[in-house]
Amino acid sequence: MSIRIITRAIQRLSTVRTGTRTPTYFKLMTRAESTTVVPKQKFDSVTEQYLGFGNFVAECLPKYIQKIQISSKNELELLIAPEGVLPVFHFLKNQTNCQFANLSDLCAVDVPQRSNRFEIVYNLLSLRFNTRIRVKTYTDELTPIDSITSIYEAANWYEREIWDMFGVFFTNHPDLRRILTDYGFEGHPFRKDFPLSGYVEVRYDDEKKRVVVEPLEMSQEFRRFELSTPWEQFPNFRSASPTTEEVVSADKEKK
Amino acid sequence: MLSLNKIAKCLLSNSRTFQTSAVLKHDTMFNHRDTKEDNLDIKFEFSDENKKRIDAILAIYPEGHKRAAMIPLLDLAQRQHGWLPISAMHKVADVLDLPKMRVYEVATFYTMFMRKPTGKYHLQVCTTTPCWLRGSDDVISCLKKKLDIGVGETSKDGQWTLSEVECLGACVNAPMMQVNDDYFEDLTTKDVESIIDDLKNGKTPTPGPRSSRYASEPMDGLTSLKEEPYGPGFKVRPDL
Amino acid sequence: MSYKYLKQTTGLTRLNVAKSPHYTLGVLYGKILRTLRKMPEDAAYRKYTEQIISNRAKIVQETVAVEDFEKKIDCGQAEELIVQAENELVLSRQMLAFKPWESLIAKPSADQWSWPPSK
Amino acid sequence: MFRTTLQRTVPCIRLVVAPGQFRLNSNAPAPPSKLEVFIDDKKVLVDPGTTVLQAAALAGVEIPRFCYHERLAVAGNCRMCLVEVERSPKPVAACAMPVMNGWKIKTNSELTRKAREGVMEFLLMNHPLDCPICDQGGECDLQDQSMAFGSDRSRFVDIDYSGKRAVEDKDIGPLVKTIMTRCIHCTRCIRFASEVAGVDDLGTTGRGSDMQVGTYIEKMFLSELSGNVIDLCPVGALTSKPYSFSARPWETRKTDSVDVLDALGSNIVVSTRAGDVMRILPRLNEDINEEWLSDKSRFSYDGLKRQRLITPLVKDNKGNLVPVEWEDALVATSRALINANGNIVGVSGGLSDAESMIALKDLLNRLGSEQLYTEEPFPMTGSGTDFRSSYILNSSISGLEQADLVLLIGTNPRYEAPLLNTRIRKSYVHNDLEIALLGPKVDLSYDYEYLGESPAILKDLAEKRHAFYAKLSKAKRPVIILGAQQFEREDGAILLAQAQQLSQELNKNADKGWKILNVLQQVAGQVAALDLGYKPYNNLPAAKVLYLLGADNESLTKCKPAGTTVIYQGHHGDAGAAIADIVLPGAAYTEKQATYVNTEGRAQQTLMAVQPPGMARSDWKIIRAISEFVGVKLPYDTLNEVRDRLTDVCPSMTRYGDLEPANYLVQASDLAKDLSSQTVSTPLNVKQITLEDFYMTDSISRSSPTMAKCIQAVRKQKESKYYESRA
Amino acid sequence: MAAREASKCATKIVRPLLSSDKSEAKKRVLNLYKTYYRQIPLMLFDRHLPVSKEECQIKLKEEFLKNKHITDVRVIDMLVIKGQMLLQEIVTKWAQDCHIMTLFKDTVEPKPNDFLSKFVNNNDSQ
Repeated sequence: MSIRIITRAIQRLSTVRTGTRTPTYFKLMTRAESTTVVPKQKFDSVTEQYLGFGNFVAECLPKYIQKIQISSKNELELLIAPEGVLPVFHFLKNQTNCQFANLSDLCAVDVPQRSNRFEIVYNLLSLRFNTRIRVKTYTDELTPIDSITSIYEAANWYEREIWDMFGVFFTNHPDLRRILTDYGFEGHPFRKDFPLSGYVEVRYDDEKKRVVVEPLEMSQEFRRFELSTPWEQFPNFRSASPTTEEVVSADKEKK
Repeated sequence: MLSLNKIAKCLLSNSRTFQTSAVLKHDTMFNHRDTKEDNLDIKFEFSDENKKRIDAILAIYPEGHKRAAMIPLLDLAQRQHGWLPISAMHKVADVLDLPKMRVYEVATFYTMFMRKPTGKYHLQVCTTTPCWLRGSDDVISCLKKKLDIGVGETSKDGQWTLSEVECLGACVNAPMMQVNDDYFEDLTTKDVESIIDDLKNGKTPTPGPRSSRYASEPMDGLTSLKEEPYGPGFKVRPDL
Repeated sequence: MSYKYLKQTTGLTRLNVAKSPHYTLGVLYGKILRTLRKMPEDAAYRKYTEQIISNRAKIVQETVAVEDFEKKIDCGQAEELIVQAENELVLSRQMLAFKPWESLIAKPSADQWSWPPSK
Repeated sequence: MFRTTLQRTVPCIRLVVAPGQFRLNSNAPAPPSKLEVFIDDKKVLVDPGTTVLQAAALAGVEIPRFCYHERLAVAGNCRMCLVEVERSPKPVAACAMPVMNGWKIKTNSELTRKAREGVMEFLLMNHPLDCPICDQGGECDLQDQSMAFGSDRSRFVDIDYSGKRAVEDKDIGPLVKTIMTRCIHCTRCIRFASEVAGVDDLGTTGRGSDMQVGTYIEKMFLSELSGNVIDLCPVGALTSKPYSFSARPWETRKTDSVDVLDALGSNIVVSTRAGDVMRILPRLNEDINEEWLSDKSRFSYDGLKRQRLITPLVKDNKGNLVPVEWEDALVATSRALINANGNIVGVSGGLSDAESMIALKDLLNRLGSEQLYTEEPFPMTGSGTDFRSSYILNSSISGLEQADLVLLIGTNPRYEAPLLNTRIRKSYVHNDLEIALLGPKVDLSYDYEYLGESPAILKDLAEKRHAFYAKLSKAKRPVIILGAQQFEREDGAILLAQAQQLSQELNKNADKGWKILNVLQQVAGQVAALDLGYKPYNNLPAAKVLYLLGADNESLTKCKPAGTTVIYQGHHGDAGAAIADIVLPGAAYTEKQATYVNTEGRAQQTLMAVQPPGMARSDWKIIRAISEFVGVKLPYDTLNEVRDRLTDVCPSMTRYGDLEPANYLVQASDLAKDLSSQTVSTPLNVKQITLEDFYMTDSISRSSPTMAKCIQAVRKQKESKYYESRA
Repeated sequence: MAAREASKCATKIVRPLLSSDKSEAKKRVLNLYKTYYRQIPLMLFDRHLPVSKEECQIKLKEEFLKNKHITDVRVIDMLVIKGQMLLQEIVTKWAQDCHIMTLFKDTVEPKPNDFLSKFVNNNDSQ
């Protein structure tokens, strides 16, 4: 989110809150806040509003939402169970207070250490409220995820891309097939266990008069970089891991 | 005006800034370059009497600590030669059986070791605040004019070297200059000229204050300690 | 009705001017509220949605001029409100099937949402 | 010399150098009870005299530093290691401050961080911002620590446009490039030069902001260890000249390996990029090279790219070597071997690895030949090579630190094994080691008692007639190091016998189990060859086929016997290849995984850092391939199988990193008794007397342009007025 | 409710991909095989492939038998999905001749196994 957009969002949110215009949305949020866990950390008002909204969604959909978190200071994330994909997106798109009508991005992350190695990340935009939200869920290599093409048309190619790159199957997708790789390509290149060089190489065979695919043979040494940062030698003086996200609110079981 | 602006700018900006790093400011180099006057072909040997002095100096320091004699020996060499050529440093290293680099380190550290040809008379004018306030600028400009050399330079006849130095500890008699080992204090332009003339004519000017003062007492005579100093036994119990 | 309809366009593609927004909204809000009533009393979704919808329904009912209730609701033009209401209606009906007020369907494994992932 | 200053003028120096850092005399007074200090509220018990920095290291906290180095004296001038100590008014320099009981040290407090930030700021103010063109970039302490501890913004505003402090660069030789403006005056290089290398050529001149590190006069820093200042320099002031602007550390692949250019087997890291060796760095091994590396081992890698044999060559009817395919070369080789009817002589060179030697031995044995030699001589009279203790460095390299007297016979360890010499010097500086030299007078970088160059002195010593014997016999842990090159003399056996006799005599008074006699080998392959049963080359019998496994020895290659087919297998087109009829391109030590046994009998392995160039192959594979063509297929196809065979022959050879001691000193001496009474008259001589002789000793360093430049630099230095000969 | 939770923990209930049990999966595989089999003559008719019908049939059988050890229903389903994808590519002629010929690997030379050929070709890590 660019700074401009954030500022605009802040402006909008603050005017709505303090102004005389219909405060329903934010009234609800404050109420939602009062009934949920009060976070220990102190946040600025925008972040607090995000958090309030997150709690509102979590209160409405306790069946599906596992966790709400704020990352990078002011990005709201809903972490949901994979069973809840359809209800949650129905809710986020159609609920009068949400109206996230725009699916701006849909992608996956491979974390092989986890039992459910794939994280599916949905980025939504509410044009009505000029607000963004990120929804994450998870799956493994074999568990299918419900396609949300019935809710967001935009998900069609994104889901194809995930299928192609990660091998995550989406049920009820109208046309789930490869989108980026070549016909006959085997494997899913964005999986962490897929080698950077791939398994096969392609060349034109003059004799056969066609392109042939052969097992990869590296004629030149693969250029490897050492990526451990040199200043790791002073780990004691590092206050926090830079990648830690700020997790502010626990799951909604407590209610 | 410009500098005032600069200062104002500094004062106005609320954070302290480093305007520049310390560029090399010294007038001598800290690397040796062979020159006509200073190279290894010009040999240096201590004179016989200095050799005796060396023995005396070395005798002060216990075995294993002879390297402590380095500064006295370098000084000796400088007094003998007028300044400190590279071959003299090597000689000192040989005498002390030290690596030559250790001698270079000491010789370059102390600014009073002159590593380039220096005149017979080394005029060192103090320009630190008290002397400066009392007119050291005049002393300098007078010397420059009189000797036709700039600061840090040696006259062509090899007689004079003019240096600006920091406080020599004679602030009460500012302005002052040092000629070789002698302090000349309470200087005026006229005094400077007469000192130089005396030296030129082979006379030895009297060191010390050029004013009417004996030492650093007030200009208009003593204001305290006028009475005779008390003798021994002052205020001692009579039974003692 | 003394209300004289002048609006020619919503300015939004494929969104036509509503002929009688009061009526349409009234019907839709009524349907939504009826659907919501089938949900458990303490369902947060029902609570919040009922509140918004009945609030809106009240405003629509009380206000004669379309522009006025648009301003009061402050969530777009009447036509957009209709779309929102239609969406809400579809949602609420689906919610009956989803039953989202039930307790959490699946707990994540311990390492699922930790970051950076355990080595 | 340095020793005086450290030992006698600063008696408390033993407190400053941490206990355990140097292996000090074991007769040092028993340590008093431990001190209790708290590092960031973590309790640590340390010995008295431990510095704050070392105590913190015990607690697992590494304190940033620039000037402090474990193996050098403490300087305490960079101030980067300032830490807060509770109830101390000022932050203290952790590297120089011994801890007191009950101190509470805060390594990450506000004060500490502020102090570090301030130090960093001052350092950076006088440091050029040329990281993008600096060779140290990516492995620069200043860069790393400014990332970790520096401020994130600059207050430096050059409103006068006067530029930053700048210092002129020094020319200190063909190996070390200086960019003195980058210098932060940590004085590590100076301390290294005077303490470890023993060459007091570097120092600081000037004072205050005029201070600079350099040589003052125009003089090169020529030392056999000069490359180590590159590693020591925390910034980019001293960088490697041959490596300059060629690679960045993060794009190179590092392979742990072992050096073979001298007999010590220093541990190295080979940095490669895209199949090229970019540079060689030392790898820590306390038992061999500590963290130093000699210049030859470090810089002669460019010799690996020149004069290489990259395709098999076979002599055609005109007598010219022509490139052929491997099949043809193998056919030609096998034809020659079969025709020889078992009349084959194999000679292994100094750089040969154990795998290829065992393969050659197996091959030749299968073809009916037992004539396997190493190109380095060793006396076969007396016990010969039967006892391992006769040809290895029995007291081990690190063991020299326990010695109290070293007698060097016919060797110049400074150039034959620079890092062995470093050990002796270390012991000389810290442990009051006494050294005596028998042989030509050379500069060893430390003082020694010169006994003369007549071998008769050795006999006198052995027969207790010499004046020095009194001192020798009093020593509790004496060490005799005999240079292996003396075995090239005809009377080498007598020298060995006399040395053996002398050490037996000394043994009577020495500590129990202390081994006195040591042989310092010259080449990396010799110990493994003798272990594997190769006979030392003294006289070469005539043969139909001469199989040279990397053997380039002059005496061997000078006169090629007529009617002999010479097969040369090796990596460089050197003397051996010149007389060969068939040339088989082998792999150099960076290109193969191979076993070497160093002069103290420690087996180590090199790893493959790059592929052999062109059609060159790993050496044992060539021999294995030949065996199949000859029809006596060797029973190993993989490296592991070769190593199994090695283990069968000599079990110690695959116990990598372990020292395999030998214990038959007495028996060897007894067998050589009748020899020791003979008299020898030719004065002892060594091959490497001055630095000039150090740089080119084998086929790799002979092809290295950098080494050639070094020799030129030494010659140029010798012409300079400022050159001092210290020998 | 609690009992259901407990049973959930005891046996992991997985969401089926396509088939609910093994027999269904088997049916799918057979169906796919048959469709492929029937597609072969059409494919050869449409394209100029340097392979005969028999070769294609052998290849088809080979490709299916390659996975005959797989018992996990979901893995079978996944393979079926991918098989269907390839079939679709063939039928719609998205996949060109060269893509189909990839399956035959007719240009791939087998790697040498004996020491000598490895030595001569230098394709051997230590």
